[in-house]
Amino acid sequence: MALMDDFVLGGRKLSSRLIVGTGKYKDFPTMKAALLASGAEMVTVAVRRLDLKAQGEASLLHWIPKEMVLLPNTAGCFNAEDAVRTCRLARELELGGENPLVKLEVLSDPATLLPDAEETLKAARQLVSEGFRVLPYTNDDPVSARKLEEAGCAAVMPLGAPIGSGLGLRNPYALQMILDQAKVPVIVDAGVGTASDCALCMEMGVSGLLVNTAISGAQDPVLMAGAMKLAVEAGRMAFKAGRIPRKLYGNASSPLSGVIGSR
Amino acid sequence: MALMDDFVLGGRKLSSRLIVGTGKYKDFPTMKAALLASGAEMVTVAVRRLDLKAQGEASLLHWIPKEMVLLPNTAGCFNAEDAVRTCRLARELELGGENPLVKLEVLSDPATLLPDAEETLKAARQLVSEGFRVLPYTNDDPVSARKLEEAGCAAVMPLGAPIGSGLGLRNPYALQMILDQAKVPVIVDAGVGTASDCALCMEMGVSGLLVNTAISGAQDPVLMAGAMKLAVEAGRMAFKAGRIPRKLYGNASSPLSGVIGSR
Amino acid sequence: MALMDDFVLGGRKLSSRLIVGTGKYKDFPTMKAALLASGAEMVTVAVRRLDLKAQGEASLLHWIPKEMVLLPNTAGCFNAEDAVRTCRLARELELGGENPLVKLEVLSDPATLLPDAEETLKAARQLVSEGFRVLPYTNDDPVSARKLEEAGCAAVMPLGAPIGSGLGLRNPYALQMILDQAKVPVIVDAGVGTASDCALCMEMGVSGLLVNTAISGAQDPVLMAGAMKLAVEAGRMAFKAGRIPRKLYGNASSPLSGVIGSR
Amino acid sequence: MALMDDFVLGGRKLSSRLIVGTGKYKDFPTMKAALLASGAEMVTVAVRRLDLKAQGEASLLHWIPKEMVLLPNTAGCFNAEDAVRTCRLARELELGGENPLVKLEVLSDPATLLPDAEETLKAARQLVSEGFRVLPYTNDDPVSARKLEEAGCAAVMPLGAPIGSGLGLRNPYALQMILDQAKVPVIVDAGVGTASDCALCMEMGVSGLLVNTAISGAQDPVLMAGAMKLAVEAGRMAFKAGRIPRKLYGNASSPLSGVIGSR
Amino acid sequence: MRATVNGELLLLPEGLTVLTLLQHLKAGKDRVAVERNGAVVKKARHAEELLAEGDVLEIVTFVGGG
Amino acid sequence: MRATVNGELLLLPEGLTVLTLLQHLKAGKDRVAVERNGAVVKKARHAEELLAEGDVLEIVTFVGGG
Amino acid sequence: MRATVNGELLLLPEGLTVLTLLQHLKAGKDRVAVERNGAVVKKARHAEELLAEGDVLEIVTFVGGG
Amino acid sequence: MRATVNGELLLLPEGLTVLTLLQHLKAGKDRVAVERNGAVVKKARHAEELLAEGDVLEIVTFVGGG
Repeated sequence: MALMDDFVLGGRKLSSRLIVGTGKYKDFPTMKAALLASGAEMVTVAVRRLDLKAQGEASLLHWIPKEMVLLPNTAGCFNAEDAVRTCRLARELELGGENPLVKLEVLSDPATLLPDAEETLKAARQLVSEGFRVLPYTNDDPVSARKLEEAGCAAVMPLGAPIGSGLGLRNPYALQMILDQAKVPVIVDAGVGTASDCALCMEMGVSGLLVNTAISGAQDPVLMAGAMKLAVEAGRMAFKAGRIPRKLYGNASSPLSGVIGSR
Repeated sequence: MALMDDFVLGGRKLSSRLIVGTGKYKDFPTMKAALLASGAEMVTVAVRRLDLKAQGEASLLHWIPKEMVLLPNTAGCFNAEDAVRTCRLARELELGGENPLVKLEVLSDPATLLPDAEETLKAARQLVSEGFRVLPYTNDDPVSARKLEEAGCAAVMPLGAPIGSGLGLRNPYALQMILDQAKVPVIVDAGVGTASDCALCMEMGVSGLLVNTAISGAQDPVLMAGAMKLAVEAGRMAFKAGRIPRKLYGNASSPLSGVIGSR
Repeated sequence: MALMDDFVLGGRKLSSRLIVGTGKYKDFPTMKAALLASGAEMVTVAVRRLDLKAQGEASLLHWIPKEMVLLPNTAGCFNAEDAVRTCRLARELELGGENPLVKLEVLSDPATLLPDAEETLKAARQLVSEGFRVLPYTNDDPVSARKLEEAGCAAVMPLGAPIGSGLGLRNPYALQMILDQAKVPVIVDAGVGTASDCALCMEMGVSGLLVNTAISGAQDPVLMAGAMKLAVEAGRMAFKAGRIPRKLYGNASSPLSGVIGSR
Repeated sequence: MALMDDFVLGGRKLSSRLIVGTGKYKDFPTMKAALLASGAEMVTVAVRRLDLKAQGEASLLHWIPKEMVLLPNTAGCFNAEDAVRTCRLARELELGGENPLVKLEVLSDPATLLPDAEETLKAARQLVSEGFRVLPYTNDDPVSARKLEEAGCAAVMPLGAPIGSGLGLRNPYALQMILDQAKVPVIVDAGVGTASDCALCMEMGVSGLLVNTAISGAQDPVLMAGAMKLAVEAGRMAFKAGRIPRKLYGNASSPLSGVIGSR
Repeated sequence: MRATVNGELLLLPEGLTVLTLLQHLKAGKDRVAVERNGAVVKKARHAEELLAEGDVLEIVTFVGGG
Repeated sequence: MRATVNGELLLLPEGLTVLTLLQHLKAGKDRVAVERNGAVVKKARHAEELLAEGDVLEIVTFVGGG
Repeated sequence: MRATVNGELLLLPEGLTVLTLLQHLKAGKDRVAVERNGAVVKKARHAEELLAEGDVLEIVTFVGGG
Repeated sequence: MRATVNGELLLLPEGLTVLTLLQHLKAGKDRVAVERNGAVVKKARHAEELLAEGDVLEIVTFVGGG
C-alpha cells in the first residue's frame, strides 16, 4: 500500500524521500541501475574541473535519468569562498533557473570530513542573498541547524554520522531537538550504513535522507538501493501509523481467558 | 525491485517473511485489511473454548483470507501438558493434515509473559514425537534454542523483547549467537515495536519475523502493517546486498581532487 | 566517605560487594596483589584433579589471604551429575562446615561457555537438598532466575555477557526484571569488561558482582582490581543516593537571573 | 590503591579530576558537605549582580573550603560581549592574578541551554588576547573543539548531554574524535547523570569531568558526590590499567582440563 | 445427565452424542474441536461417541491470537 | 544624581565615588567588582573614581553556579 | 599568451574568446561552466569574452558526488 | 593391584588405604579430597578405607578459577 504524502524541498515537489549521490560507483551502468532502483527523484552531483586530458570521455550526465532533479554540491570545499564560487559555477552548469538548488557542503578537514559549521553558515548567508535555494550539510548541533534555518536555508541536513562511516544515527537526542525546532524540512545527510538506519531516521519524523556511500559501497549496490527505497517508505509509513509505546512489561496478544482446563 | 528468495518454514514454501497475528484488533474488518496490507502468507490464531452464550457470532475464520496458512498457537498455556492438549485440538480444528504446524508457546506467568524454556522443551519433544511441525516461541538464550532444534523443532523463534513490549531487539548479541549455530530457520517472535525493528533483525540474517501487537496496537494498524511489510523486505535485501563496514572515520563520497582554486 | 551497608550472601556477612576469581593470572604474586587491591572478601576457586606429576609445586591456597572466604565453583562441568560430585568434593576440601557455599556453574558447551539452565536447575535442587548454600551462575532469563530462587538457592547470579567476553551488561531490561522479582541477592557474574560496567550494574540495584577475566586479563591486573573496587562502591553509593531523572531538555545549574546587562 | 597522576589545567596542578559546581543546592551546609565529599580541588562559581536588597546575607564564599580553586563561569551569557565583560569582572572579583582562569559558557537559548559555538569562539579569541586562561564549554562537534584549541584555550570542555539532562554521554563517537585530535586537556562538562557516566568518560581517556546538577539534584547530594569521586578515580584507573578486548565469544576463567570424570 | 462443558457444569438430556451435544448447544456455526475427558474426539466419531454422566468436555474453536 | 545600578535607576547623593557608593549601598560585606559604563573599575581606583549623572553601574559578586 | 587554466599554466594563441578556448581545448563534449579571474562568464557571453594575458580560468563540469 | 586414579590406570602395591595411597603419590603437600567409585571418602576415614582392585579414584584440590 502506498502512502501519499509528497513534500516540497527547495521548491521541488517530491514523492520520494530518498535523495542519492552519484559518487564512487565502480562504473556508470551500475550507478544508473542503482539510481533507478532507489526510486530517487533528486540526485547529487559534484562540480569539478574538466579533465583537459581526458578527450571524449563519457559524461556523468548521460547516465543520470533525465527526469531526475540534479542537486549540485560543493563537496571538496574547505572554506565559504570556494563554496560560493562553486555554487555560482553550478548555477551556470544547470543552465540558469531562477532559484537554483545547491547542496552546501563546507568541510573542516579531509581526515574527519566533518562540516565546518562556521564557514557553512557564512556561505549560506551569501548564497541565500544571491537567490540560491540552499540545502546545507551540517553537524548535529541544534544551534547550527537553527542558525542555518534563520539564514534562510530551504532545509537543514544534519549528519547521522561522518561521511562514509556507516555508523548510522549516532545521536538521536540531537536529531530530536533539531526536529522539535525546525520549520523547514530536516534531511539526514551522511552516516547511513544500511536500510534500518533509514527506517529509524524516518520514524523519528525527518523529511528525508541523502545517501551515497552506503549504496555505492555495498557489495550489491543495486540491491542495496532497492533496500533503502523500501526502508525509507517503511519508516515514513511507521511514523505516520503511530507506533505502540515502549514498556518493560508487555501485554498478551492472545486472550488469556477461555484456555482449556481452566475453571 | 523484488528479491526472489523464498524460504521453507515447517514444510510450507513462503515468499513473505512476515508472519502476523490476529489478536487484539478493534474489529474484524480492520484485521482483514491489516492482514492484506502485511502481505503475510501465514497468520497465527489462538485456540479457545467456544463461547456457549455467543450465538451466531461472526467467526474469525470468515475474516482471514483463504490463501493464508493458519498457524495455531498455544498462547495462554502455562505448562507442557496444556500446550500439548491444545495442539491436539488445533490439529482437529485444522481438519487433520499430515504434519500440522503449530506455534508452541508455553508462558511462565501472566506478568512477564516470558516463555518457560523448560516446559516449552518438554512439550516440543512430545509434539515432535506425535508428528507435529513445531515452531517454538522461546527466550533469547542460545542454549534453549539449540535444545529445541535438537528436539526436532522446525524452527526456533526467540523473542526480541517481551510480548507486547515494543522494545525491539534488546539483545543482538544473543540473537547473533543463535544465528551462528542454528541450522533451522530463526524467526524473531515478540518484542517488535516499529518498522525499523523488523529491518534490523532481518539485516542480521533471521529468516523472518512474527508480529502482532505492533500492528494491531498501532494508531493506524493497516498503515503499520504496510510499513512492516516493506521493512522486512528492506532488511532482507540489505542483508543480501552486503552493507558497508562501520568505521569511526569515513571516506568522501565526492572526489577530493579537481576542486576549483587548488594548485 | 564510606557507605555502611553490609549484605549477607550465603550466610556470610560481607562489606565488599565485589567477589573475584583466581583464574588466569600470569603468576601467584600478581594474583595475590590483585586480590588485595580488589578489597574482595570472597574469592572463587575451581576444583580440579591433583596433578600427580607436579611434585612440590606451590599451592594456590598459600597465595590467597587467609581472611578471604573461599567460594568453590563447578566450572568445567557440563552436566548436573558432575557438578554435584564436584560440590561434594569441594565440601570435603573445605574441611566440612555445616552449610558449605558453592558457586554452581553448569556450562552448555566450550564454545559459548553459556550456562545450561536446565542442568543447573537440576543440580541446584539436589545440592540444596544436601544442605549446600548454592550460588548459581545462570543466563539472564528472569524465568530461570525465579526457578533457581524457588529451588532454594541463596542468590541468583545472571551473566552480564558470556564469560570472558568483556561486553558488559548486554541486556539491562532482563536484569531489571530479575531484580524486580528476586527476594534473594542478585549478583552479576561474567561479562564485565571494565570498571564502568560494574558501576552501571550496581546502580541498577544488584547486590554485587563476580569478576575474574576483566581483572586477570587486564594489562595491569592490580590497577584494574583497584578500579573495580572503587567502581563497585561508586555504583552502590549512586544507587543509594538517588540519581536525577533523565530528560531531553535540561535545566541551568547557574541562576539565569541577575546577569549583567539585563533589564 | 591510589593512582598518582596529577594533571595541569589552566596552569593549576590538580590531583582530583572531578570539578564540581556550586549551583542549585538546597542550602550552603549541604553544598559544603558535598564539595568536601567530592574531593574536588576546583569549583565553579557564577558571577551575578549583587542583590542590593539582601542585606547581610551569608556569602557563598564563606562556604567554599579555602583550599579549593575558584573557577568563575559566564553562565547566563547569550553572546560573546556579555561573556567577555563577565570575565573581566570575574578577574576583578578574584583579586587579579596574572592569568585568571575562567569557564567560558555562552549559551544559545534558555530552552536547550546548548552552547553557541560561534559566539563562544568569538569570546574565546578575545579573552585569550587579554591573558585569560579559558576553559570553554562547547558542543560535542570535534571541529568546534579544534577551533577553540587553535584559539589558545587551555582545555576544551564538550558536553556529554545538555546541561541538567542527566542523559550521560550521548555520543561517544564524537568524544573519541575530540580526544584523538586534542593536545589540551578534554573535560566532559554537563550531561552526567550518575556515577557510571563519569567512569565511562574517564575510561575513554578524558582528563576530567565537571559536574553540578547530578550532585546537587540527587536525593542525597553528599552521598552522590562521594560516588562521583570514586567513579572518576575508578574510570581513570581502568583507563590506565588497559581493559580486556570485547568479543562475542568469551574464554573460560577456570581451566577446562582436569575436570573429574574425564578420560 | 450432568457434564462439565468448557468448565461449566451443565444438566443435559440423556443419550447425547458429541454431535447432538453440539447441535443442542447450537455450536454448529463454527469450526470446532472436542476433547472428552482429556482425549480428542475425532470429527469422524462425533456421531457415535456417546456422552456419559460426569464427562468433562472441552469445545474449542479458533480466535484471534498472536 | 541619577544612575542605573544593576539595572535599576537610583537617585543618589552628589559627589559619590565608587567606594562611597558601595558604603551607601551597604555592599561592603561581600567581595564585589564594579563596572562603570561598560568598563571595570579596578579596586585600587574605587576611592578616586567619581560617579557622574547617568552612569550605568554593575556591581557583581560570586553566586553558586555550575 | 599565457593563462592559468584549471591550475595549469598554458601557452595559448592570441585573441581567444572563452568560446574559442573551449573549442581549442576540445571541451565541447560536456556541459561546462567557466570562471574567469574569480567571476563566472555566462554562456551567453562566451563568444564575446576575450581572454587576456595572465588570466586565471576555471572550466568545470559535473562529476559523480554525494 | 590396579586402580584408575584421576583418569589414569596405575599399578599400585597391595593393601593401600586412601591415606597410604596419598603418601605413595606424595600428594600430602596440598589440601586434597578423595572420591572412590563415585562417593567421597571423608578425611576421617582415609586411614581405614582400603582400596580394592579396579577402584576408580579421583583426587582433587583447589586451583585458580572464576
